[in-house]
Amino acid sequence: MNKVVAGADEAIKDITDGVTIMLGGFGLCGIPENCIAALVKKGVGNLTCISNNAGVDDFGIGLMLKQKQVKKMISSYVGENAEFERQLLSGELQVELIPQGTLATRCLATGYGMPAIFTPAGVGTEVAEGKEVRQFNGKDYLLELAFEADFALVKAWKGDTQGNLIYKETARNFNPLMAMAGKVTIAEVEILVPEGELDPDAVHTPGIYVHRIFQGTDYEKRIEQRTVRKRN
Amino acid sequence: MNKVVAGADEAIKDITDGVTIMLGGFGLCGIPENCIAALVKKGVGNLTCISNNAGVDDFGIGLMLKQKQVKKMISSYVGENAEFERQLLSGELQVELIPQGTLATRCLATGYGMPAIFTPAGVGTEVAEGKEVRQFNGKDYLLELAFEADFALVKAWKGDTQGNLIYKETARNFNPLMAMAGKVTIAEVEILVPEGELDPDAVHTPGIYVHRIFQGTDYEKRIEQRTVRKRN
Amino acid sequence: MAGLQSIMALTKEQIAKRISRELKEGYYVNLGIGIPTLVANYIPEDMNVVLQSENGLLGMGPFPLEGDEDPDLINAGKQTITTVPGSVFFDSAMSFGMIRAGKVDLTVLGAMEVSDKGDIANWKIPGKMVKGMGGAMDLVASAKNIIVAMMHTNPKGESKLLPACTLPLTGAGCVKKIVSDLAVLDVTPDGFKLLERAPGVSVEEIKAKTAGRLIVEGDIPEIEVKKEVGSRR
Amino acid sequence: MAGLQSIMALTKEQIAKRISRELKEGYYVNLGIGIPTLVANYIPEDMNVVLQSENGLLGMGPFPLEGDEDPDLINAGKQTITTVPGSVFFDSAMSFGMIRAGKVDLTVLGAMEVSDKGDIANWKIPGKMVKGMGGAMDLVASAKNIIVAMMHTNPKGESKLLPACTLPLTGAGCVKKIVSDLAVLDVTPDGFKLLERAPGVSVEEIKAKTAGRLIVEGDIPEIEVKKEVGSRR
Repeated sequence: MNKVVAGADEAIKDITDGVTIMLGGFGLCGIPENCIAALVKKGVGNLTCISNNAGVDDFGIGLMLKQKQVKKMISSYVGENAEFERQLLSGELQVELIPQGTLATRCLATGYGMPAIFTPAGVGTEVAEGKEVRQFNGKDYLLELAFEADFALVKAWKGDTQGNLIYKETARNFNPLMAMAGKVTIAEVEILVPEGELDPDAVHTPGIYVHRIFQGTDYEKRIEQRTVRKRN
Repeated sequence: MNKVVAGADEAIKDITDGVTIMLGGFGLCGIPENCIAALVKKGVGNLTCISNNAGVDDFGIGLMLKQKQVKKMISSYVGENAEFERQLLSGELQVELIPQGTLATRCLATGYGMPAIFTPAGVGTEVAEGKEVRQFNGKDYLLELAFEADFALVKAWKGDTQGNLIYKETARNFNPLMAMAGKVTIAEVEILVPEGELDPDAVHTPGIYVHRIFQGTDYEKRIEQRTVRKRN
Repeated sequence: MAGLQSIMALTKEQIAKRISRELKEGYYVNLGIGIPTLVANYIPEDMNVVLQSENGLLGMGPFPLEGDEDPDLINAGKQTITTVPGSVFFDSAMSFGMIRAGKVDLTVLGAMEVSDKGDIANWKIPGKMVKGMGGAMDLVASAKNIIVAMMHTNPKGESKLLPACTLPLTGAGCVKKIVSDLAVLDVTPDGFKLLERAPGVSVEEIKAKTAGRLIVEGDIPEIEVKKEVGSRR
Repeated sequence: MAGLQSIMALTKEQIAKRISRELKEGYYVNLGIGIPTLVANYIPEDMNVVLQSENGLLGMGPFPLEGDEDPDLINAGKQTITTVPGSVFFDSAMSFGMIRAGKVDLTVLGAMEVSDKGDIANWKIPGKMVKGMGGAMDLVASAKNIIVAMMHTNPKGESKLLPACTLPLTGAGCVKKIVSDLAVLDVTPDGFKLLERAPGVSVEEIKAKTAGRLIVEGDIPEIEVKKEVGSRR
């Protein structure tokens, strides 16, 4: 079961105009840098992107926005990015904002074969508009549907040739959820190992969810908010 | 944050007659042996037990059945146990059988604060009787409610003083799901370590879900179906 | 009926071997208890197939060597097993999650009855002690591709391929293919479609032993049983 | 209104310090961006409190020492952080799962407006660029205990404690307590109940600056600010 492809260009070769893509990461942490670079190079457009954030002006999904490859963003928090704001205000870009936990759980629902979930997030707010509200044990919940995504692009720390993945620290975030939710899931990893080298108890994403895997290169792993304590 | 208690007797001291208990494990694999022994010793009765299986005559939940401590079993597969069958046929014991995936997912729902889930398991069968059927994308699903359980008793391989847990191999099974689903969750572990000794990326159950933890003793870890290949 | 009793029916091993020919490179497969388990013995050596065990394992290996049994490592039949390189463990919610999400390519399981609409009954006999459905209802409700391995008739010689199941259902309209001791059949909107017959078993015998709607079109080839498929177990 | 302007209002640090007195041994706490983040600086040294960061961490430690920043280790505000002994990472579904399941004992967050029914608005100003709700809607809809840290009035001097929010809601009927620069108030079925006032701030000033229903019963003690609470950060 060898799912290894040569690199990002090969991994994304069937991503075409107009498809829906999930991209893992929170802020710039744990984003699929290599896949994004390949999409920018390929110039594929009219994309719907499901991602918690939309990058910054010169990194992450911001690079795709700069090239106007994105038709619609489905996110929980955006706009750390001037070009994003410009396109949004000019009407070039559509944005659908959904609560972060709803975003995560709708990915989980897809990966777990559940067509919809109930969440209290957004009850009594504009997020609830047009949605079914249902009460359980005296509390109101919104019915939220599982996502459909043609491709999921995720970034892991380690992976094996079968597509088993292990994430590092908070770079895990949405990655394992989106890995489960793509019709085709593409994983880029910092360290690719032969099958049998990962601890079977420590794998976060079983390879059954992953269709292609490659060892990424030149990770920048940019820090968005560098906060430190002074050394004495 | 020290959740360590001295042992099983102390851990279960507030489990009283008539409560609902979840017990982790699949077959005899990964069952909370020490907690079961303490419940048998304490003699608490009239219990509702949620557990995938009901043990064998002289081990696991079978020990509690022998003492007639169980009023009702909620399980997916039972009866590997003559005393169980006798009590069931005599009407002493109630049994509710539910599909294994439904059992697992209803635990997940509780732990994830989702009041209900949709699953196709059981559609068109007697399991669907009295349940809401709902169609999504042309496929029928049953609405199944999250569990409510007063206590969850789980067994992990390693745990730390904060209640973070790591399971071993297929002894994981229902344990992390039930750990999330108990109003009070009690974990017994083979190896108890100080906080900071578990790999934060490798923990399966975050301690926030666990209320008490103790190092178990004298694990028998009985094998239900010993199947082997001959050595040459 | 006795006059039609075939002595050439497939053995359980031959049923399993025939089912193994439905495997494809890269498949993730869930094998039920009984004949389905035997399919693992006939996976071609050069084919990559990963076995799922619904208690929480991808990459099930053969039984352990004597003395190597590990009580923490069992399959859904509660048998001691081993792992293979690339194996991974997970909890039961993720296990049934991947099943419901259609990530398992093929599910093979046994049945007491199958209807010509693809309904399956394999968990409960009224009046007998009911042990439970385990994961069977989840599997049949979710799998994209379900093959049933079964005897064509019960010990009394009565057909188990029926117009409608008499036993409580495990799932409705889900079986895609049946490999019995007598035949290979697809379940189609018009009923069971006979594809292959066991060597020496006549179409007439299959007709006589199939109570549900049966479609027979053209020549029905014999199931190939002689060729030894390479085993890796 | 200027005549009532207090010069004794609490600083942001003092608001955070006052909120830290709501912490209890063994609490799991989620701190929002802004003033709430400062609460971490005032956790008593001998108290075990675990900080949750909703991007996927329990056990958030202080900012790293210069040069120790780890790009894979950030909090929900995207700041570089550290872990503490016992920290554990998880994915965002589990993170919001434990939030929805009520496992987080206390959530502290900022607000633009709070109504006397406990409604909160803190994510959107019509006509301005909307950045999104992030995890705020999940947190306010699920937390058992929500304390809002906020200024009592906006820069124009208008009350932010209202009979009804004018801005789009983040959540309805969820806020339990408010610690502002002027006062500590519970949200009750009958409106804001004044519990404490900032040193030197009169009940009259608080009344004047609270547009929603305000309950004042008996003597209102001053918020204790002088005592230095031990910090572990």
